[in-house]
Amino acid sequence: MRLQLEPSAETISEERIYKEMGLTDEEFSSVCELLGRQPNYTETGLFSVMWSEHCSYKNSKPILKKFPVDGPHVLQGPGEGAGIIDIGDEQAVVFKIESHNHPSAIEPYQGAATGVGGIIRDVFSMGARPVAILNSLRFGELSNNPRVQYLFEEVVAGIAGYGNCIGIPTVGGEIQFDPCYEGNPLVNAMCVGLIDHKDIQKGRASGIGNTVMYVGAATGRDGIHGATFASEELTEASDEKRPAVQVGDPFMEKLLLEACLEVVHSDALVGIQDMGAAGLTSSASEMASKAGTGIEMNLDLVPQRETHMTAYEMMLSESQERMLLVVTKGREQEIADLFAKYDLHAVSVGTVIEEPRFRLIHQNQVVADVPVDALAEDAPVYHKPSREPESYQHNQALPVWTPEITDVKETLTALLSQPTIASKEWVYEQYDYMVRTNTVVAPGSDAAVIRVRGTDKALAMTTDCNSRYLHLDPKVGGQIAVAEAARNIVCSGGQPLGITDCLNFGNPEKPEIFWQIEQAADGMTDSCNVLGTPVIGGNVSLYNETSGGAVYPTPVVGMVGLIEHTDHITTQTFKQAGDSIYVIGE
Amino acid sequence: MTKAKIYVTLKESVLDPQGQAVQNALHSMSYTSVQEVRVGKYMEVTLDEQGDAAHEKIKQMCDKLLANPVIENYEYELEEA
Amino acid sequence: MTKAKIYVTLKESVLDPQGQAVQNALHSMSYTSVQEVRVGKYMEVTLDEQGDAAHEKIKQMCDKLLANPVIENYEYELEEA
Amino acid sequence: MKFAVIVFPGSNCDVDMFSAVKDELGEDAVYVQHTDTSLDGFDAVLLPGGFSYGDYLRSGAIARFSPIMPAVVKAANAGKPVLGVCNGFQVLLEAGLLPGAMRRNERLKFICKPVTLQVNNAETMFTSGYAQNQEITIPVAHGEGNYFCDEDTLQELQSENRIVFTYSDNPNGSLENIAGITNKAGNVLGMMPHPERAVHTLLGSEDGLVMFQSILNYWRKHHALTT
Ligand SMILES: Nc1ncnc2c1ncn2[C@@H]1O[C@H](COP(=O)(O)OP(=O)(O)O)[C@@H](O)[C@H]1O
Repeated sequence: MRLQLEPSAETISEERIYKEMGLTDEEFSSVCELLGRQPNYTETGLFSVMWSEHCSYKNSKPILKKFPVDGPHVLQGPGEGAGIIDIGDEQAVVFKIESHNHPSAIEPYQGAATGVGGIIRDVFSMGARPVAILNSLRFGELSNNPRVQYLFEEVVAGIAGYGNCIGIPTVGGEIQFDPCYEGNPLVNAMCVGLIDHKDIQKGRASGIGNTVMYVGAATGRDGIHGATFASEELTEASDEKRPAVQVGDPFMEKLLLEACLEVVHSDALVGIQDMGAAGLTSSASEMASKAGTGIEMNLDLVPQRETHMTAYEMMLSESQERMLLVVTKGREQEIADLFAKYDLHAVSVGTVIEEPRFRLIHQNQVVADVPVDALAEDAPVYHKPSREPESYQHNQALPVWTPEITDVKETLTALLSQPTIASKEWVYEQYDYMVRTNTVVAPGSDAAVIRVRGTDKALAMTTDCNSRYLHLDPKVGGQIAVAEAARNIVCSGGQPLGITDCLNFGNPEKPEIFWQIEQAADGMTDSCNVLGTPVIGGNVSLYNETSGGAVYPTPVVGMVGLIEHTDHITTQTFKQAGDSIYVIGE
Repeated sequence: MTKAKIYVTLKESVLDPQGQAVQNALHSMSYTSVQEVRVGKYMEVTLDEQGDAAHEKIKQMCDKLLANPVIENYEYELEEA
Repeated sequence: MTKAKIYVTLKESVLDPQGQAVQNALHSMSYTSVQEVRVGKYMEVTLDEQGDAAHEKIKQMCDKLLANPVIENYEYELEEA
Repeated sequence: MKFAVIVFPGSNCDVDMFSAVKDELGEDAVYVQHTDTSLDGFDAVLLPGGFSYGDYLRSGAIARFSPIMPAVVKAANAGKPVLGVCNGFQVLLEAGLLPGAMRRNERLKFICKPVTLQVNNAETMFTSGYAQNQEITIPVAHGEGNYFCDEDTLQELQSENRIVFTYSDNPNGSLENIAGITNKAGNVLGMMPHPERAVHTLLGSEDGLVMFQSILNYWRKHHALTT
């Protein structure tokens, strides 16, 4: 047996080992205060992931507050796995976008694939059937750059590999190439699902004495500290720090998906949540915190892929394709039998307790015992200083440039041959955009359209953001991003319902970057208010910087619209010679 | 001429869904004595160089293209061809 | 316990698109001395049996599942584990 | 007419097959799980597309050992129509119900798009609704559709008129542009393109529906004779 000597609580404090895990001195003292003592190694690990930007939004909370989140049709705003909007007939649409930028920079195929896997779990953990996947991608300049070409090709293959295998159509997206993304590509994946109101699930660990069950892939040492890693700049040293890369298993996820969509119909199920960033730690502590309960888990019972795993490793692992369930006491076998039909093992790993504590047992010892809310609620919130960059006034002062076009044909060809503008057929031909035969408008038009079977309705969906506008003026660019998405929806025949967003920015500790985030959010908020499209969820990806600097501000907007009748669906192409052409707008 | 036989395997801690699926299939075909299956790649590269020069080239190719150092390990053997 | 190392290769007569692609990539990376590349699978199967019994089992598994006789050949080596 | 839609773990065009039969053709369809062992009472067997067992190892390789497969073989031997589409085709190849094997697409990429097929044999129970040499539009969506067989097999397929569909513009490198073949008896058809995705104008083409109608017509005639 491997005797892993973990540093003692004293050593962690004296040698400031918490810093390597991503906690600052102040944060560490708050942890000590909340606990009334110094945390041990496992506990320090729990706090470091839960208080990372990725899990706690400690830097972005003040910004997210700006967004309008309510609307007459909103059934679930930000806070759960994904947001939900009513579409009538007791049905609703569920959607969310998420980034997988850093993992994709390191291992593009698996990074993109697991990004897709993660967002799909977010949607089906709400009880919804995923009906479509979209993405939004940013890379450096394509020409003469083998590394960028490699990243591009592998990211697309990874998205295709996962989505095609699990059998959810990838129906749309966008791709931009610009030097600012060279060292730090952006890979955002969005999933859209459909649900009947009665099936809506909440990730809550309610009911003292109920059982916590674990389903899906066994836990390995992959992705340990992934959430912390995602909350730092990529540097040369990232290579060494980096955790074992997670490999996606779409086949496993397909089984999980079908089984979970069956289990939501069982009244033995109390709560369900996927294990995303910070794995077992975040799913368990968040479920308990939301329910005002506590959780006690016995880690010896956690399915393990590798031998001699420590509590720290199990709690921080980000192995993919895992779900956590809370089940009515006494009905565990029923649930296990249901999963067994899909060749999956559901195992009991813990209990909901009254005391609001997060308590972990490993090899007959209590290895962590901390207040649940301290982990899930009490992360610090920072109001970072913000400063207008000097370049901004300079840009504003520039005279408006009007292009002089001498040869229209030449200019048009030059534009169309820009990778960012050119047809993306090479990309979307690799995606099975038709599986499940609901795709009425395939990639290549404005928004994609998915019909809602059994009704005459359809959903239009799109992802949009032109970061070059945001680079010049983040507020106006933010307005434009939302407006562009809305135009795409409307052009397809849909009424915009709401948005999900992924805020991809540089290091928020730099005042100029924080200013960009604020401005962009203000701009997006303006458009959302005007268009009546609330923000029902999203994701924040900060620290998108390499030695070359920060990426352009890139708040990707994912929008879904409702098409009341399938005969309202419109596509982009000219239909026949002799039809009139109109230009609308300014 | 040299023929290089190259074995590319997933690193220990990296999940191997293929291996897992094959193992399950073997179990359900009642080969229950199977303890573990790992699936990797096998490549044969024939090249003009010989001896040290061949070693050097093959190593470079593995590092640059044939194996993905983030998740894979490789080994190779050379044979005169 | 035995560890079987199994190599599955495409038959000579079967065109290997993957091998071709790797070869082209190597050429464009200026490894022009590469004459041929074939890509196959490498599997490690650990099983309880030993000696002849292990041989027998592994052969069966290859014939039935691990290789497709229409397009593939296989070879294996056994190692005590 | 009663169709069985076989569901393997990882099948994902099962729903599409089912609704092509039920909603568009208007006949009875029932999902049959891979763990079942009987297909008694079914008039036709459909093996849908998808990624059975993740397509790990080789596509279709693991699925062909499912408990349901002996019943599929039995149905095939009894002369019932057995249609394998995409992954279903791969399973039929692995199971030896059809000759040959699939390699990865020539360009090594998954490819999803509508393609033009030529109907080379309009006299099978699956294609009687088409005209000989008719061009039809049906989507493909696969990463391993590059059909291969040896010389002898190819000659046999050709001389027995068993190459039912060929690609007008070969998307995957398949031998002799082969898109679909039957067994000797003509009651087992494997094809890479997805007829079940071309059954409604909303989906862009109805050319696939003709195949399901052909099966139904064959069955009606046959059924009228035997009962
Ligand atoms: N990464 C991608 N994944 C899937 N589809 C994409 C992707 N990028 C672009 N597309 C599709 O290609 C079409 C054109 O995209 P784009 O060039 O961004 O046009 P637009 O500016 O009109 O949105 C759209 O239908 C879009 O959904």
